[in-house]
Amino acid sequence: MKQHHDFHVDSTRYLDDHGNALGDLPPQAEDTERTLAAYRNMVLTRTFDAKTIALQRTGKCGTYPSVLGHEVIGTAIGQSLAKTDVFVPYYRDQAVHILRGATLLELLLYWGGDERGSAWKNCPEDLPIAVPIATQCCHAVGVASAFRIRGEDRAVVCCVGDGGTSKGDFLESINLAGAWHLPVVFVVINNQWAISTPRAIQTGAETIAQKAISAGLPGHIVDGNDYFAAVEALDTALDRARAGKGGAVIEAVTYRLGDHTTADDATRYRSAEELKKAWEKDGVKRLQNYLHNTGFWSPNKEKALQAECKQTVEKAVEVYLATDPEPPTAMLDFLFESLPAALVGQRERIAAKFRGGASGGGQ
Amino acid sequence: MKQHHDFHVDSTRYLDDHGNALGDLPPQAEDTERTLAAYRNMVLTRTFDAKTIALQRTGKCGTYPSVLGHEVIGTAIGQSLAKTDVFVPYYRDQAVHILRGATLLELLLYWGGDERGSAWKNCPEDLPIAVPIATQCCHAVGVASAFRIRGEDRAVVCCVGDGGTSKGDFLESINLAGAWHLPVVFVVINNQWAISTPRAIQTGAETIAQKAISAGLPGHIVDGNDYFAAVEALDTALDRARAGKGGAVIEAVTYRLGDHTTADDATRYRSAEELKKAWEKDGVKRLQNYLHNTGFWSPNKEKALQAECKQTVEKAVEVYLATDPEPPTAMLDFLFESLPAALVGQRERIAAKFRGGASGGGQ
Amino acid sequence: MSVPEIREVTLVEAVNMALAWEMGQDENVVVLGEDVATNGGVFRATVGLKERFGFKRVMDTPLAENLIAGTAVGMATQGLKPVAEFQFMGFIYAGMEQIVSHAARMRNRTRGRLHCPIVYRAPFGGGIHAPEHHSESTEALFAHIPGLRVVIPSSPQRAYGLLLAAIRNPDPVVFLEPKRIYRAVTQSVPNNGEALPLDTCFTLREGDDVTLITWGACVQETLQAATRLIEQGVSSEVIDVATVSPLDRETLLCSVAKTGRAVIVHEACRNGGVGAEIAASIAESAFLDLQAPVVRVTGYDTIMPYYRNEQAYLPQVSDIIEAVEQVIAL
Amino acid sequence: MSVPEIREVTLVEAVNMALAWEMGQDENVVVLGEDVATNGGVFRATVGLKERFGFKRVMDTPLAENLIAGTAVGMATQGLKPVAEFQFMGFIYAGMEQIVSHAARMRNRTRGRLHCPIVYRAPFGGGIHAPEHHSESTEALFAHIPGLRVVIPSSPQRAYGLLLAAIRNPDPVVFLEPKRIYRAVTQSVPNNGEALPLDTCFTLREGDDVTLITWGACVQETLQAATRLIEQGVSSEVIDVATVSPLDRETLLCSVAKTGRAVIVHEACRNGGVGAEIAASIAESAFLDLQAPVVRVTGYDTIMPYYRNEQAYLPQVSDIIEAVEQVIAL
Ligand SMILES: Cc1ncc(C[n+]2csc(CCOP(=O)(O)OP(=O)(O)O)c2C)c(N)n1
Ligand SMILES: Cc1ncc(C[n+]2csc(CCOP(=O)(O)OP(=O)(O)O)c2C)c(N)n1
Ligand SMILES: [Mg+2]
Ligand SMILES: [Mg+2]
Repeated sequence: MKQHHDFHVDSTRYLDDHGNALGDLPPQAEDTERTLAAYRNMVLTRTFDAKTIALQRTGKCGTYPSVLGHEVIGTAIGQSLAKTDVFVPYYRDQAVHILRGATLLELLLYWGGDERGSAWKNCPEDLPIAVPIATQCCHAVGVASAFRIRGEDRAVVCCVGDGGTSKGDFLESINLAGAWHLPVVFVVINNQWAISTPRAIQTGAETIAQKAISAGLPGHIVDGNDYFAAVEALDTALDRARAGKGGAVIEAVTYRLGDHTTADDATRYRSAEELKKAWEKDGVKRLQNYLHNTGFWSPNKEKALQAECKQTVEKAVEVYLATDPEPPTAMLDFLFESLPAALVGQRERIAAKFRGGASGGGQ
Repeated sequence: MKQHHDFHVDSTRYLDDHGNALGDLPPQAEDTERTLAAYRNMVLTRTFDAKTIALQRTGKCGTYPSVLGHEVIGTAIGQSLAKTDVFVPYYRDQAVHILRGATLLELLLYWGGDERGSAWKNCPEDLPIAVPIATQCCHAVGVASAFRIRGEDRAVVCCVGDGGTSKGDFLESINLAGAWHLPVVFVVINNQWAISTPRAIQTGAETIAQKAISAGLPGHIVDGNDYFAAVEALDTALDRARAGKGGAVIEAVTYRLGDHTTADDATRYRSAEELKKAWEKDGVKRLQNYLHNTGFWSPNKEKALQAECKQTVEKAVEVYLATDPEPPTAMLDFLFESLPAALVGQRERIAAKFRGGASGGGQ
Repeated sequence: MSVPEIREVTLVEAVNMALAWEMGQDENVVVLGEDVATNGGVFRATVGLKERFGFKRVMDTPLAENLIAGTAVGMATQGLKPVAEFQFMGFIYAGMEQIVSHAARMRNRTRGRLHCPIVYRAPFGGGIHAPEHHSESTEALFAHIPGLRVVIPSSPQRAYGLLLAAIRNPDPVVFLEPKRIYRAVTQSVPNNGEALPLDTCFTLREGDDVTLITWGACVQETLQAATRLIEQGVSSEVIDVATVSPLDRETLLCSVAKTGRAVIVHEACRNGGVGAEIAASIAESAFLDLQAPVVRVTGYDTIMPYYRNEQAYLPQVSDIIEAVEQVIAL
Repeated sequence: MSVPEIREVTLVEAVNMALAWEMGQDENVVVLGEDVATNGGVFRATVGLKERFGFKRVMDTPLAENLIAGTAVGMATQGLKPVAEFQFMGFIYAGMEQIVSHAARMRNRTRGRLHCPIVYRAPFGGGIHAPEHHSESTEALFAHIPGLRVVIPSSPQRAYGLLLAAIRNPDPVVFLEPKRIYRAVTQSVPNNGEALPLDTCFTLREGDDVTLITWGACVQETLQAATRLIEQGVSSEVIDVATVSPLDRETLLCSVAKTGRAVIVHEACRNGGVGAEIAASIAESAFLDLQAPVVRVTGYDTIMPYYRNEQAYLPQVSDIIEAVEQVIAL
């Protein structure tokens, strides 16, 4: 006696590589203002990214992970999230942070090696950047649990890379989201690479979205360079989540157009042709084309936007470069709510040393 | 533009609760000798189990996890595994260990608090009992990797509980099995409970087998109390694995008929009715009925088998009870291949102390 | 539900009492872990909480320690005060990354924007005839991690008062409960919600000749040794460190300044145990006070044997007496 | 492929050389980790190995440290000798359960039937301007675990010889590579397959007045301090502990018996660091030899600051000199 249990995931795409509609667009496409704001955020993010890489190259910033190729999905996430929702990032979510209200200065400070870069005055409930891969997924279900416990109609978006989906944290967390029916949407930014490890080596699964099935969650694939596919999927999943209908996993298929970080050289492990093909699918250009074709954009508008974004970034960089590091004593000031007696002597030593003009040093 | 990706798992059953065939039986059913040997192993396991619980109750054994309800699937695993395959157990696999060649004495020593209980002379490559849940899954893919690296046509079976499928180790390991195309079959013993936590709280997934989909592996469900469904699934999956066709996940649906361990009292969290219903599906009785109905069994044979098993167990218990504990110095003798200089003094202290007649003590 | 003012309770009952008290006072306190709700915990530490505070605040989790540890972090950033149980300390390692890399760092990382008022509870230590991995006492691992507090009660009263303090503390606390003495003794514990301080050792007995420094289940043997030593004319000061990190060196140094001798007793392996830090601190700061080297009485540097031989590993009263005799002889 | 007999190499190149040598000699040696094959490791430690020994023996794994740690255990039980890389020590915690509960215990648990000849490699320590979690030096966590060896090379020669020894050792070794000095200096290393012992400290410089005890990247600053101290008329013996666990107390005690003074230098937090064990051991066993307390020069008990302030955390040459002046003054 045999029985079948069937499952599926679906994938969505609205725009072709040139920004032409492949058929009917979702209702989101009617909100031109939102679409224009999205495009602006993509360009700002890309401008910020290029500048930060340049800063790193000249020794003015630490190791930095380029967001090139993630601007569209990141912008869609930032727009779909309500102010009262919580965002749980990984480390390549610049496009989202900007929309959430983290300042460019804060982002520069963070990657420039200054803890104040995570103090985020304007999005105080968002989780900080998570460096240990996939660990943030557990935080996301924790935040979502808090919403459920308190009966709040808020939701969480958690980002994770394709590489991150191999780590227990992601798999355990989607399972909890399914078991507890939590208002959390996991967005897997499948950019085809985890440093030098291609998607095919990461998992034998045909899609990453199907990992949702293991948790009893719905899984969707969207073209992560297709703004309309992305916002539709996000809006839908977040509305469901806020309405108490549970979580989801969205696989956003895109490509990491830059090196993994400024410490990486991607030419070692991937071909120029592959990269070239990926650029043909660039979602920022695609949306620009779409706006052009639909009459909402022009070369002049583009020029003005580029200039505005450049200026915004330059201003932030100026302040960043003029910001002194924290006093070394800060390393003990945020460890606990108040300094334990056991550490008072250590703080005094640091204070005395740096008053004395030392440039470094332990105890 | 929408696209669908479809997945499924299937479930198999051959015998009804009373041991009657529900339709055609698989070829395995023709091997009566094998079936009779299976039944014998189930009875021996059950006899051993009852005796060990009795020993624990009288202070002659440590905390012990009853195998009641796992005899059928365990026996199927033990039979399907070739001598040259490797078994990677969790802690409720007595039925498998016995077929692999671990002696009853060894099993008693293990649960009686003696490390020699894992020295397994007859199945020297099998992994020892794993207490930390699901951790053994990573070992299983490691063993399977060794087979693949050396090009051997051997396979691995790894057991894990339904509770264990929530832990990253399981999910990460099935993913590796899929990614690396490893010869490893994961058998999830879904006995409906993880101590007091029911299956429904463990995961929102409709089946556990569907977790295989997240790894790109085939997933099967078998009635774990149906010997024929179990051996067929195991034989098939192991043959595939040995032939280099990759791994699988088998969910064996059964029920934990006893308390979680001798330290547990299941009446605190589950109903007498539920337990009663589960007994109606008991696979040992079911196979006995089948053998009866097909003319291969009789009350006399049953009586003889019971007596034989009882004697076998009693003999092992006798030796167990007469076995002195290891000398305390043994606690340092197997830590490293040879005792590091740093530990020589500690070993001397232990030796001197216990020569001096101490009954305990640190350094 | 009326709670008697003073109850005669065991250590594990005191844990339960403190949990119930604080959950009653502060709706942000939630409990999560394996088998903590319906079953009330495998040691019954959380018994009755689900019935009283409901499933929303007392949560049976899927079986995944990493998830438990990390979910608590997420909850904490939302202002909840999660008390997360690891069923045994031997299973805490899967949660290590979340504890070390997140719970302990969230406040520092965000410059105070988010913080983690989490209590990670775990029964710890050996001697209960359980299988492998059920006897861990690796408190030293957590004591070495900045941003964590490590607290170990050794009596019902301290279990009650320290757990209340741990829950109220705005930073993460690893709270290790010596399961060997979960039910060893009872004590009168007023159920009044009074917390104990998290930054001082407890001097259990005053004395002049030697300072005995210990924590956890070993407090029992150490007190017994002190009693027996009196018969030999040796007066011991017995200190329960209790808050193993950050460490109250003051109390320890004051005592050693008086006695001139120290013996440290712990169940964990000697090499790199918390005793090493205490011995190093005393030897450094009380160099001129010391009349004898600081001696450690500990488990051996090996894996705790299964139960047939576990007593051969655990420090005994006679080991402590022997060590004291040794330092007194100098 | 012809290998020059003696090469002038950096520490990380010496690691690569040792891996290549041993893989060439012993087909059971396999390498696994994130980005170790095609990319040759993010620090290039495994560069060229895949090309030379093939994908079957040099494996890019999915991104999961727990899996890497545990897969190595399974491989090891089959007679392979896995060298598993954690990309940074800050990401080793997810693998903690497998390392502590399995790799370190398999031999003991099976009474010698199975064992785990695994090397867990990880770049460790701060000072390279990397983001959070890339500066960990928590060697103390592993040093406290019985059944593990913890080995830390501090020069190209010792990297080569100790890594060969670690791979050949039939038990698990946590092999921590000080990435701050991965490329700081070059040294002539004969590529002759000669291993160094895993159970002795290395005396890098002999001296009479004080013993400077250190390991890892801090060996650099300690040697510099020793050179400067000569100018002040202080002769230092410098010992690279290298095999942090099991610890060669003999060499340390012999040296202190001679000098009467010890300063321990490490980058990790002071509280519960390996320095605590060494200080405690010396203070106990060399009580009568010591003319001054054993002093520790270490990082602070906090999270390593991000890079703008990382130097404010790291022990400097001046800190070591100051500590020596302090103990000499006594
Ligand atoms: C737990 C952990 N292991 C390893 C690393 C080192 N590391 C940083 S990014 C990365 C690859 C991540 O790939 P993916 O998840 O696909 O995200 P992407 O960088 O492609 O956006 C690795 C291995 C880390 N940060 N954390
Ligand atoms: C990592 C870990 N966490 C917790 C435990 C305690 N524990 C022992 S058995 C068990 C439940 C396991 O349930 P399941 O996997 O379904 O196996 P079953 O006991 O039902 O056969 C738990 C939580 C453990 N042994 N290991
Ligand atoms: Mg990626
Ligand atoms: Mg179960």
